[in-house]
Amino acid sequence: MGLEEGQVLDSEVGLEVDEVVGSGILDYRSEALPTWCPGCGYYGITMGITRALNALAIENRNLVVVTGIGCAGRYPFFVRGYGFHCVHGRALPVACGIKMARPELTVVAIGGDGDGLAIGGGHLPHVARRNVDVTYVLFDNAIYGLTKGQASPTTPEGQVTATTPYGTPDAPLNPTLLALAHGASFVARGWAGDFRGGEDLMRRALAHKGFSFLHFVSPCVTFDKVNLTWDRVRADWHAMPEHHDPHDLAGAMALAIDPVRYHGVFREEPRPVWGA
Amino acid sequence: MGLEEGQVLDSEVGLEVDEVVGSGILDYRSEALPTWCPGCGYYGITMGITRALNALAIENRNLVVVTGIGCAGRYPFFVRGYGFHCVHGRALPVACGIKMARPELTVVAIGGDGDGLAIGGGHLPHVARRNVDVTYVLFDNAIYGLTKGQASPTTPEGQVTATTPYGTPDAPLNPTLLALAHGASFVARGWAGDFRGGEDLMRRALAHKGFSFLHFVSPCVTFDKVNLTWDRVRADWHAMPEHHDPHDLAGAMALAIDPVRYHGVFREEPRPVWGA
Amino acid sequence: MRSDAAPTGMVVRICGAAGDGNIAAGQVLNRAVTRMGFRVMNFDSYPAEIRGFGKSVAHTRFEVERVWTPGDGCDCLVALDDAHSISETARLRDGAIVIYDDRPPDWHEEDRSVAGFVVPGMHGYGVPLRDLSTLATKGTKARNLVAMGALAGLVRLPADPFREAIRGQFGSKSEEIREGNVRAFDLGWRHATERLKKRDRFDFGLAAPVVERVGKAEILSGNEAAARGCLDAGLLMYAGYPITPATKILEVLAKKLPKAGGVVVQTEDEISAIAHAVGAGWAGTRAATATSGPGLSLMVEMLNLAVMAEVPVVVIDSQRGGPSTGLPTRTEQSDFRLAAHGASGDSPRPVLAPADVAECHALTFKAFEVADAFQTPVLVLLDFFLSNRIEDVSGLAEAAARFGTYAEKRATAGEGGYRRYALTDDGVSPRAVPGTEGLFHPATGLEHDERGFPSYDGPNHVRMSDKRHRKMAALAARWPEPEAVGAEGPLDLGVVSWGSTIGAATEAMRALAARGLAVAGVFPRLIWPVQERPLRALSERSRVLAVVEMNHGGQYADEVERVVGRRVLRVARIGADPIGAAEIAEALVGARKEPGDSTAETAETAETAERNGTGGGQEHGT
Amino acid sequence: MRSDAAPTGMVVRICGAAGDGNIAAGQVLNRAVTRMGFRVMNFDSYPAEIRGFGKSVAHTRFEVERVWTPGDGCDCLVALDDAHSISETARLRDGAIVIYDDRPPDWHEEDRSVAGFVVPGMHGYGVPLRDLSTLATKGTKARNLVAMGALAGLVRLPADPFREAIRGQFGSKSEEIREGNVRAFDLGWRHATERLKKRDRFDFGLAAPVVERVGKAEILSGNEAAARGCLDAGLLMYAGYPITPATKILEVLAKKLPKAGGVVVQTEDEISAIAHAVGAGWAGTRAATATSGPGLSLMVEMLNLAVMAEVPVVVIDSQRGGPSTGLPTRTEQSDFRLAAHGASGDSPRPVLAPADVAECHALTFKAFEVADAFQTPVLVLLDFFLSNRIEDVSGLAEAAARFGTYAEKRATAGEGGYRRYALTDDGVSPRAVPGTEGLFHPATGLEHDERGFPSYDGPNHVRMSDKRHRKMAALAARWPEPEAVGAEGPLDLGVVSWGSTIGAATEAMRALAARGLAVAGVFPRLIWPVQERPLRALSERSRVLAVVEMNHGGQYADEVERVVGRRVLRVARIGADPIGAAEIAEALVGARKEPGDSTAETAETAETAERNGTGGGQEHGT
Ligand SMILES: Cc1ncc(C[n+]2csc(CCOP(=O)(O)OP(=O)(O)O)c2C)c(N)n1
Ligand SMILES: Cc1ncc(C[n+]2csc(CCOP(=O)(O)OP(=O)(O)O)c2C)c(N)n1
Ligand code: SF4
Ligand code: SF4
Ligand SMILES: [Mg+2]
Ligand SMILES: [Mg+2]
Repeated sequence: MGLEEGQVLDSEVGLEVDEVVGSGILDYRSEALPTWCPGCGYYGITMGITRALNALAIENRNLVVVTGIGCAGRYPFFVRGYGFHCVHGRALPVACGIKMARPELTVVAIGGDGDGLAIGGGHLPHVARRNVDVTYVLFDNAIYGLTKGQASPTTPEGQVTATTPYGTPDAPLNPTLLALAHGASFVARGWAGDFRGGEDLMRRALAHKGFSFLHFVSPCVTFDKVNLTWDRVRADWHAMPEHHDPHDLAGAMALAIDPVRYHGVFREEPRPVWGA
Repeated sequence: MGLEEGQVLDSEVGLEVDEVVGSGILDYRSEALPTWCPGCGYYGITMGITRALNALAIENRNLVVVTGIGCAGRYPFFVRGYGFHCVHGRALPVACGIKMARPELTVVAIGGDGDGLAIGGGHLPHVARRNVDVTYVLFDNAIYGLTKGQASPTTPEGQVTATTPYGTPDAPLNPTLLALAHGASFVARGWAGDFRGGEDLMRRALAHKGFSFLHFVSPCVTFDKVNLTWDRVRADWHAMPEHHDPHDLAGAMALAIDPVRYHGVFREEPRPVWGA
Repeated sequence: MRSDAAPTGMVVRICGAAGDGNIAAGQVLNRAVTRMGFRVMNFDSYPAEIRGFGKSVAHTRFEVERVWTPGDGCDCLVALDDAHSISETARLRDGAIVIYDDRPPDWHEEDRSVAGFVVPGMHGYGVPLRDLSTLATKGTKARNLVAMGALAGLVRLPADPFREAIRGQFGSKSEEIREGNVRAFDLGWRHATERLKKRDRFDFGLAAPVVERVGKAEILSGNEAAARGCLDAGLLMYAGYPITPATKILEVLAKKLPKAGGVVVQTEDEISAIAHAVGAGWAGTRAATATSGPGLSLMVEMLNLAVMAEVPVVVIDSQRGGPSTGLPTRTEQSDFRLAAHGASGDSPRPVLAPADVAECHALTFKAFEVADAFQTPVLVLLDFFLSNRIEDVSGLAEAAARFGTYAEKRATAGEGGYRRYALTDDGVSPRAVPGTEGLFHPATGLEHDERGFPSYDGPNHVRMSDKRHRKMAALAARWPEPEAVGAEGPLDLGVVSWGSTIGAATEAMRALAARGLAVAGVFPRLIWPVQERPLRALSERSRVLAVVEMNHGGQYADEVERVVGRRVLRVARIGADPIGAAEIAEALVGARKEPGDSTAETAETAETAERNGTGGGQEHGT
Repeated sequence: MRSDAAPTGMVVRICGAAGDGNIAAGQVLNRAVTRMGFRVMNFDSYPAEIRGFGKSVAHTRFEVERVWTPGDGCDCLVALDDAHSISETARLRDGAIVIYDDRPPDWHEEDRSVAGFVVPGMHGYGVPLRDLSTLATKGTKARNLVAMGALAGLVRLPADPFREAIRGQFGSKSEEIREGNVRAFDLGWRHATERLKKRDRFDFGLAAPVVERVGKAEILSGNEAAARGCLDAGLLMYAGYPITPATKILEVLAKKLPKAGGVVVQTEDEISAIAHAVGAGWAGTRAATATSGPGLSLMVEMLNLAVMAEVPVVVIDSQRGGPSTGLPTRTEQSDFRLAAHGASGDSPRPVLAPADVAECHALTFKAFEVADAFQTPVLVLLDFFLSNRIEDVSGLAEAAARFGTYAEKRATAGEGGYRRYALTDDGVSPRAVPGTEGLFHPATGLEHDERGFPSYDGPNHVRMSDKRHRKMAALAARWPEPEAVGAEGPLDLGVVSWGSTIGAATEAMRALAARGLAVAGVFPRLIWPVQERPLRALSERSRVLAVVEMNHGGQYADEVERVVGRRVLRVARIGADPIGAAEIAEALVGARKEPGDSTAETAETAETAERNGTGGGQEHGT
């Protein structure tokens, strides 16, 4: 199913000023302005996340955002709350340490596709199987943004990048499928253009007890002119089939490998939560 | 389907002496005797591997076995050929470096469940998606053997181990499913008791062009008295349903999460091989 | 040779193969002599392979006075397995005792019993170990306790503490087994007292020594003591990954920490372990991890983040033989450089090194204080020897109560403008943790301004780098300076050592002092940053300055040389066993007697030998 | 001030915001002056954030003689953006030129044009950059080339090399763009020669200098030169993970290595990168990886495996500001400790540090030779400054042809009994690689016997450890000792420096020599192990011995102090920009003039300042 008219928003700039100011979402903004490129999909994801925090009235003092390194990794500087900008790939284990030590905190970990799936890829399976109650948001732009346009684990085969002048030789990973295979108890997919949908997924992820994995697809307007362009991302995405049962793992995995890229909740399955 | 009479063999000691001496498999043995505990499942896996090497007449000078650390990691000392006993968790990337540099070599990487799925777990997805032409054999005894009995990524929830005196709190990973989700082009499961089956799987894995992943389940008789005992492992295992099509990824994943633990080839799919 | 002195203690080695029960027998001995009031040090050696073929030795030294080392040589060999015990006879001192089964196993090649190796000057006692065991328990398994009985009877140690020790040791077993073992002990005891003709000089007269102690005596390994230090310090989050010789710390805490309200997680690797600990430390709880060299190597990047983001966290490194996977079950002190210098950029962080089991407790505890007070990762260096050796310790609780002298600077409230990394005199800034209203801020591994936001400005980088170094200077100023022990005034020999080698160096110094040399030593426990004054002071009054440690060529000696501005004598050796007091004494006295008598020359010689790769120290090439 | 000498070169800074084309203009300038025969050094600064807001500066220095640094100060500021350029005027030297748009952008706050900051002693030239650009190309984008034309016309550099350079630079663009750009240059040139009234002293008289060169001159960055060094050395396998400032090496090799028959893999992280390289190196091909501090931290364990298993592999570390993520786009030399000492166990391995772009090529090449000859990992330390600065270099191919002096010990055949780790005089054992018949053996990170099988035996461990250290001693003996440059005989000042700072130290030394001081320097390229003799020799004839480097307090100075046995003057500072020659000269001369005139005291002062965290070096606190 296609997107409704008006549902698509490249960045929060598209919101009515009244809506922004009146909503309270500015309470989740730090004094620093985001340093992302104009047109970057991360603004849209941020809007969804921020609205969800606001909607759930998460107290700023109990909000912790943990990241690795990358454009996505800059997130902690833009949020009003506590932030930990760690080293490349280690957002998840640091976030888990925080949550284990201080269960009353709301811990959100954020990472790029390189940060989370390449250098940090070894942690995801274990956080998922432990079912630690943190929310992980993967900002997947299928490229290394901060280091200026090298291939990432989700760059499609054949794409020319700064490090793959003859085309990327490797098949891309499927982040949604990975999270399912690792046993994550909540797995969803969204995209940067739909901040209302993003808000909804983020609300459900935050409300979920245990590990939640959110895969957001997002254009890098600066270093990817061919793959995840706004037009292509918009055209590629489809709503989750109504009949999908989020307790059905095999079904979720089958949907995850479907060439049609669905968005919505793939899995939501109660499981014992670590430490609870 | 159960096992046939006489098909089960706890270790090579059970083979007729004539069969061993006459077969040529001793040509793949180094001067050092394996230092595994009597009754360890690794003897059975080794027999399968050795027979496959012999059957395919791999030249010793072109045989390279690469491991990380662990009881399984000791393998290079027992093989006649070139061996590299690396550091914990890094068998795969070292093996890939060797293969990329010297494509004419037959490169087999071996690791325990801790070595391959815990500390080394970050490498598997990328080797699989790159489809580097190495064979990886996971010796899965669901325990840390060499360090004397701590929980591993495949230890079942609730099992008491040296580091989990109140029962392992984490859900285990499913190695076969992981390899499938990572996109490995050959995925199979076997077990230590069936060295003829192991030989067959290993032959197919070695013959496969691209990355092959072999998951062997194996009792640790010294540090696991409750989970993967010989009796339980034998009882638990079933032959792959005849109708399974190894090109059907969704079907393979559904089989991999089936409570009935099948053994055989889950996936065998031609894909472009790295560097070829 | 100590033949003319009444015994004040002895070194006992119980040798066997896996399943012979020698390690259990050693534990019974430890418990029993501790109950009597002796001071104890026990350091067993296990076979290297999992399947436990090969020799293992339970080694216990007990003395009336505080024991610093497992002792050179051996006063009593208990042979539970003849084949393995034969090579052990080489260690026996003049006048030593050998206890062996009087019916050697008939499968013995060439019928070689250890009895054949009892040469004049030693005293061999054949005891029917198997027979008496069978009599007591209907099996041969209890021959280890028969042997303990024989030993106790022979050297006239009181039997009751042994009986209690056996009941304690086998407390979880059935009464039948427990009492069977006591019976085995008793049969051995009676055999020794009634049948053996005593020829040796070890007679403790059945009397227990009286020793002043603070608090209850306990038998602990270094790893257990370190774990206890964590618990006493209020650890709330421990993340670990198994690795020899540190695994035990994880195993002990996995059992005990949940009961104390904390959490333990076994992570997927060491990077994740320290990341969990850094997260928890940043969140305001006391957090730790422990590992060995290969694991510490993997932690380098995260440790560095903790330095930059100023996160308190404790990292215990139990060193083993290196480099790389090295010798996992052999001791060495070769991770100093990695601990002190293993970081990209200029990244100062403290390193502590305990000298004995009690200090494993105390310095681990102090590490948490230092981490919190200076907002820094703190490394604690144990080693295989320290982790695994067992000592009687007492007064741990009392010691713990005395700690807490370093105050934390916590920011408790505030309205905007909070500067998490405010520049202060000592470099320590008031710290707020998540959950605090109004003190929101980011932490980062990027260079940052006082508020925590990234800054690539040059002068800011200098100010922040200075701040981080100032914290270390403040620590070095506040940590008590190590006092020189030994002679006053001008010295023939100054000795510097650190960590588990301090014990052997101390005993060596005493031996040299007894031989008339003017010797003193400085033994820092804060090994990085270096407190320079005491080292310089020692150097100034020492004709020869020696640095004793267990690595190739002297890692700490490099620092000492730089600080004192002269060449030092490097008594540095690697190998399988901990360096012994006699070995050190010999190296030191050798240096002192060096012809030419010039400090510089002496040192140069040692130095050159080292550079040529003939092995550290002088006579320690092998 | 150099007002009375005819110009031999100049320092030009072209300042603008993203999109102003200043970096491209700088590249045209580099190419043009190189064609004329000048020696060139270019070091641009970019904005820190991806989205490229903020100032960027193209910095080019050209001189008739070899250029060692980007130069202190600035002779010509080309302002493409007034707002960003204003702060740049602070750098201008007496007599400098400022070229700016004579129609300041009307949106300017308070109408502040850079023209208002051209103070007496400087020469401002307003040029209608926008207008002439529009005339030439129908757009304002070519005003960067108008400015180049104005500059060339003004200082009378020949126009043809510029035109060629423009055509080369825009070779891939349409002819319309290319020729439009040439037109823009020409209009600028004509404006300067016909309309401007020349007041400054820079007049090159349209003549090109004649410089003797070996081979063809090329314009290369340090990273490009290092990549070329890899290719020339016969690299066959490169594994890398992107990280600033090393990414370019991966990007260049990704393009070029496949064409040379090798393979490049971008791995999932740095551990995997070095693991791939170690695998390939072990398999007998030349293999490498490159990274920066955070990545090198992750490589520590694998590097150590390569030491233990004796695997040749080359690791390039381009240092950046630290610790931790630090300052990714700022230069620093603070990974020395990690490179030399970052290993568990005793783990010696060589570290090389090139001084300039040509040496990035040469030493990377040599690193492969050393790795193969001594069967060891070899580290090559670049830094942000060296990686990104651009120099004209020539004779690379000729230089490469001269290498190959270290022979490999390959085992070529054998029947059983092959000892991969045979003990030899120089520690190097004949090596067999997979594929060789009959020389089967295991490699391992465990300590091992001569055949490669694990051994936990003490004496074997000593022998093998000695062997590994012996290899380093053999290397130190065979690597040419650095010769002292500068004055002979007794010195007022001895200078030691390494890596990218050697250039500035050299210029500083020359300046001091010109002022009558007796100065000489020793600049090792093999920085670990330390070749001690030349350092001692320099120290012995120096009243003050200084160590110059870019880190906090002196990492290499620690080693030098230990070796020479005295305190040294630490000229060590961190910050955003590379340390300059004038800054160094000032610090050195300050030290020399120190009252009291006692070496020890002088050094002590610097030392104490550093310890107190007031910043390394003397006047370099900020
Ligand atoms: C250990 C380490 N390796 C490499 C880097 C360099 N680095 C910084 S961000 C990054 C990748 C960024 O890509 P991604 O994670 O996809 O985030 P994005 O910028 O696209 O949001 C890399 C390789 C680093 N900082 N640390
Ligand atoms: C970096 C590092 N961390 C930890 C260890 C200790 N270690 C050795 S083997 C091992 C795990 C062994 O378990 P597994 O991989 O399942 O192999 P198994 O012994 O069961 O065959 C561990 C944790 C190590 N050698 N290196
Ligand atoms: S580089 Fe790409 S991902 Fe990074 S801020 Fe710019 S558009 Fe976004
Ligand atoms: S400990 Fe377990 S896995 Fe290791 S050799 Fe013994 S039985 Fe096998
Ligand atoms: Mg990305
Ligand atoms: Mg295992």
